[in-house]
Amino acid sequence: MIKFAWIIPLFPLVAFLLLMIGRRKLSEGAAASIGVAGVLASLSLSVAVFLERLQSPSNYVATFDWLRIDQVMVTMGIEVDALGTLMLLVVSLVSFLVFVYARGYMRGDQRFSTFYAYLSLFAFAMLSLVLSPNLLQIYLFWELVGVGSFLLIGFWTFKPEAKAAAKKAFVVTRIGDVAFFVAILLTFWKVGSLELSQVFAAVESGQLAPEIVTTIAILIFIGAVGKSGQFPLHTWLPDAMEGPTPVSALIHAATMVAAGVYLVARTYPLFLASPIAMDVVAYVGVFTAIFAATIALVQNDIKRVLAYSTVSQLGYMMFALGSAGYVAGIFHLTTHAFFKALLFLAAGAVIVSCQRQQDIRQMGGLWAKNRTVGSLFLIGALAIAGVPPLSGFFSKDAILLAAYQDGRYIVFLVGVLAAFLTAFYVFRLFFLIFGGSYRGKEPVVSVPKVMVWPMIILAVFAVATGFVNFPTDAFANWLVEGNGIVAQTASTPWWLPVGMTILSIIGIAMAWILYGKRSVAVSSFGEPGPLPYRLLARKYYVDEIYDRVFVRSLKGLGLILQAFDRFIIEGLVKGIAGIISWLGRIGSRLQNGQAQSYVLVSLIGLILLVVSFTAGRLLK
Amino acid sequence: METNWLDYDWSVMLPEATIAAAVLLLLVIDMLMKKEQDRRFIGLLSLFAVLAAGVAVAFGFGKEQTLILDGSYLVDDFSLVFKLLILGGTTLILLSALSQEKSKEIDYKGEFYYLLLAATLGGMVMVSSADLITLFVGLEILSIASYILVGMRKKRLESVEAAWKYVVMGSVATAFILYGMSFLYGLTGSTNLDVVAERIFEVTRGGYDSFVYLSLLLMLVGFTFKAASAPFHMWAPDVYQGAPTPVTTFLAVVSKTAAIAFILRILRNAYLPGLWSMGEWQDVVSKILIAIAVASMIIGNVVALRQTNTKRLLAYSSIAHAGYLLVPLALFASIPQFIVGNDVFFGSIVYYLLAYMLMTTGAFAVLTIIERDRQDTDIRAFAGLYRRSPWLAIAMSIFLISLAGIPITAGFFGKFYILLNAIIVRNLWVAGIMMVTTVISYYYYFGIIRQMFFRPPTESKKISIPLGLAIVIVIGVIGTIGLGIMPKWVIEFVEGLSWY
Amino acid sequence: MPSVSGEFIAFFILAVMAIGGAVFMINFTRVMHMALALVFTFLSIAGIFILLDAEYLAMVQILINVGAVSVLMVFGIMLTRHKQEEKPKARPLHTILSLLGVAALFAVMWRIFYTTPFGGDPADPATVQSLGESIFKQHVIPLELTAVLLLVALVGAIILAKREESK
Amino acid sequence: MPVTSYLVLAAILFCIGLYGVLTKRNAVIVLLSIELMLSAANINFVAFSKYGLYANVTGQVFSLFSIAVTAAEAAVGLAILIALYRRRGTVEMDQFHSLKG
Repeated sequence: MIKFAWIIPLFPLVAFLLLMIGRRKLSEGAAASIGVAGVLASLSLSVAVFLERLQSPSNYVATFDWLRIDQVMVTMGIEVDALGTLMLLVVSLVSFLVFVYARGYMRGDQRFSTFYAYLSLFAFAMLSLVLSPNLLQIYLFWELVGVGSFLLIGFWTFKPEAKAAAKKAFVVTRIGDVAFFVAILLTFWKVGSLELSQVFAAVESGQLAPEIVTTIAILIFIGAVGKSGQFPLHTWLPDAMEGPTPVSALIHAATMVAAGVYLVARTYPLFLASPIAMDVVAYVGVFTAIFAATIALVQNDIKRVLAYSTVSQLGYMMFALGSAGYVAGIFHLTTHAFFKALLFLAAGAVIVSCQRQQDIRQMGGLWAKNRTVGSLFLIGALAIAGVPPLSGFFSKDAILLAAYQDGRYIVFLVGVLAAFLTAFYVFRLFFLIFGGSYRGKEPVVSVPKVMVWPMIILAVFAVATGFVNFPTDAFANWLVEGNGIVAQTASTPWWLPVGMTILSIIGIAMAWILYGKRSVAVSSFGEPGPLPYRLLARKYYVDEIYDRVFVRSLKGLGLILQAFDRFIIEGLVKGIAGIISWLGRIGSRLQNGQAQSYVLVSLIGLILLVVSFTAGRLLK
Repeated sequence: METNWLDYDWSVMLPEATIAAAVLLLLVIDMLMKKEQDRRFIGLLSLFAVLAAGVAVAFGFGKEQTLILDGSYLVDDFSLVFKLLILGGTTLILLSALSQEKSKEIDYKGEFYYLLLAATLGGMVMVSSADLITLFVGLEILSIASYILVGMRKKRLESVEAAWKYVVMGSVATAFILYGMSFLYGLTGSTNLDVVAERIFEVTRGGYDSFVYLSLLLMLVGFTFKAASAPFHMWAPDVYQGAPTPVTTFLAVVSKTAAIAFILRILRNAYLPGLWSMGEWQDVVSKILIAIAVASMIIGNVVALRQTNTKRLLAYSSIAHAGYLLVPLALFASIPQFIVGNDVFFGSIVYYLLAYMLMTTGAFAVLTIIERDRQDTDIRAFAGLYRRSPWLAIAMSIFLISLAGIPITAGFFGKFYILLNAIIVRNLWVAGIMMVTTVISYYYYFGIIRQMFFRPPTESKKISIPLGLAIVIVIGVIGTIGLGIMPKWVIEFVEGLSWY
Repeated sequence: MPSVSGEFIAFFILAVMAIGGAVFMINFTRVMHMALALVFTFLSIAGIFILLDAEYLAMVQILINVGAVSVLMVFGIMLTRHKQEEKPKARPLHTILSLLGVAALFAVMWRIFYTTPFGGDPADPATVQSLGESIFKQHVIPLELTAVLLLVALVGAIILAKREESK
Repeated sequence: MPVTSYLVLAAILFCIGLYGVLTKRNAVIVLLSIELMLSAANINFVAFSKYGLYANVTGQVFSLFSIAVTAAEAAVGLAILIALYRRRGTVEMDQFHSLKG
């Protein structure tokens, strides 16, 4: 079967073409069937490839010559290795479930078929990306994935925010893409090849100077930073939530944003060869993890909370990779894909049932009204909070362990703190949505069945995937077999899982005290209004301490960081754009319509050329 | 003993002879016809002539290099490739013009076709000559025919004004070229490029290098005018906007191709051999060309950000593309074994020109349809195109994506290839500027895409797409995507040719 | 070398006439006067050609540049509003930059001409016969092309300048 | 009689022509100034054909071609100017600025 792996991406491509051609004529059911059939075929084949790869741990490579550039042959083709197989499985599985879910979520949309067409295009690009054997091909599909994301974020063209978000996503990720492209060019220059295997061989043989390796690795990492929404290029990801929720679940939680992590993992030998690059990855990752987790505390839009959470979790994966935790990073990528997709789909169900309301201040009390969605959301929340024995617990543990064993104690401690915050903000979300009483104006409606069962499947995976690497290290061994990366299989110190579990529970408990029991401020965040110090204030003195000392300060930090995010980071981007547009204005002013001025500019240009380049020769 | 001029192999001039005969024939037919008669067949005849000339050119490949009359006419692989490009571009323009018969875009139908053919003839002569006099005459045929073409829609002020600006600045450029050529002649006593090259070597050693540079710089001013690159680029936006759209396409595609070939021919055949061996080329000429290229990239892309008229926007884009095209030209002699590396550099120029031709004619064809429909070339005219005609919007997006250099299109690969050139010669900062300006360009190309996809249409009437334009768009799309996926065919073909 | 020879005197007079015509062209205020001043310059250039043993070219110069082009331009002036005078210029920056640019260009050329003077003996005067042989043998292709070019220009000028009939 | 004198004369005429192109407001005079620039190039050709490093007749041939070609160019330029005058009603250079930006 592995020989036919190249067919996997083609199913969604065919679906895309069919959907584009029949866009106007297809009914919703037919369009959804075509889209779902495409990814289902990919999923089946991916499973088959995965099973075969489990038995025969050798990579399969098939390429054909594409182009010769100055004696160097550039090829195109596929390479099926352990990481690729895993990604194939994750991407096609989540895609399949989201495709099914979207049948219900997008019901009644005017451009229903187009939506499926874009989703299929994205699936094609993403599946092709994980099969690419060389940097150029990765780059090509990397861009195509970005195009898919762009189209889908801006899918609701009637929303000005969606249009702005699509544009922003495109521009911001482009910064990363350019860095990645420079890395490719640099690699080509220094190695003379774009094949990953040859690049790795060159690194291993010491053909590349250490600083070159570092430069290439960091440039690749900047590309990953753009795609994976790491600081400081994360700003597009929360805005991208303007897209339809299935898109957020598939692209901006499970697959595309993980492509950055995938890229770092795919080029891991480059990073291993450069301690500086590893440091950069680790510190950027852990900073993003804590930074985004803090901001998530003060968000009021259900999807934005999850978006910042995604940024934070991707930061986890990055710092795992930076701490030599190759397996831990990939492991978390896998588990996160499932539980975050679950959370997003559940959030989508909540949004549907609240009649497209996304503000959590307008929700509440939904547990009673829709227990199924509530329990599914709870599973996702428990998984991300790291409660055993759900999948998130194992993968997060593995990450923290990697940081600890790598001797990165600061990273480790910050990671622990971020884990605590994660438990806190996700349960804040949970309690505000499902606890208390309903605060919205619109009546709550029911959720279509077709949206529920994909969530159930995801919930099963969110619960169970942790056990692929526990109690044995089967997953780790399989993943690294034959690719020369050492998996850490040292035994876990007993205090780590225990401590983490306790910390998660404290976080959940605090969220319950503050938001579940409704004992403190019911008023919204970001508006520090007068608190209802009633009689209760005395009674819950402890809560007040918590609130004042701990939560307030964290919230304050969150607000400060949010402001930093909005004004400094975005301001920088705006400043550069301003300078460029100012230059454009000057150029435009010079173009005053007067032919004589144009000739004068040319004459001055000639004089400048003479003076700057030939003065020494002409006027000796 | 001197060869009698009848002894030369005149058959190699068949393509030019075909076009020239067509010009004369159509001119006579047009004059004899009555005013109200249908002139569509003139367009068909000219299309036929161009295709016949193209076939004749294609048969020329693989033969020995032929030289007539001391280089006043030269047929080698270089000229054949560029002639194919010129004829291909003309074919696409004729196809788009043919379907405009009924519109008022062109008031004088018969004249349009034979003037276009005459301009094409000028371009072909330019690329197929190794003699300054022939080069000059070819250049002037192209220029004068273009001046007239630009001004043909004389009922409209902007058309005539554009023609006026074009003729004034074009004549100044001609004066500079001619003045530069006079010094070149004075130094070498010959107009034959091979002789010139030999003697430049001698006179540069003999202490006349300042005259060599003077001639080069004066000519460069003229060259940059023809190629619409800095510092003599400022005519382009005004003229592109004012000219009838098929003529704009001609200026952007065919005229630029001929100009690039012209620059290549003179620099490489006349100056390079003399200056290279003394290191002067790398020290001076290469740097001047890089400065021109960099300035064009920056000016074109930055000022384009402010444009709201699609034709002006594409004009600035074409200035930027001229900059990209000059990069391999500037760098190709910078490596020690430049003769070996040459084919890579020529490959990238020819590939880029081909990609540029396909995507630009395609984009202008879509623009023509929009212009017919809305009587407007502002980018607002594209609003909601996706709703009204999705395929047209998708085709336009492909062209724009390719112009912006995003994969998987010919434009991306062309830029990638040029970047590799820059990297092969270790010129990283040129590569850097190229990348940065490319990123800036995304913004304005996406401005049009945003209009098409994200803005509501102002009217819901279906857009009719005439057959000729549809063919051009389909060719453009297939070419842009096909070359992006399979650049190998073109590149291997081009690199397989003998460039000396 | 610069002993006062006949050629030098003739050159000096012609050069002064040519430059003088050109300078007057710049300084006159009436358009028609400018055109006539330039005709004077073209005539002097024809004289320079004679001095350079290019009698045939001198004749061509008189026939075409003086006889045809200048007359054409005079017609052009008559057809448009010819009584116009140059108004005082309202673009000081443009004028100053133009002057500076042109002066810089001239300075560069001046410098080059005098630092590396051309040596060599004068060639034998070219006869009309050798001119004809060169044109009709070696440069027959550009000659034919020039015919096409003139035709194109002729037709183009007619198309552009003819009055469109009112509908 | 060195060639330098001729070159300087040509350079002066070229520069005056260029200055005329840059500053004269009447469009016909601009065309004439361009003719002056082209004539300066012709002086160069003819001077080099007598006094150049490799003097020969080709310079005269080139200048013959250039005279013919530039005359045609001037005719077309004037035709365009007449057409423009019909539209715009003036021949002042700085009035032709409807295309800009």
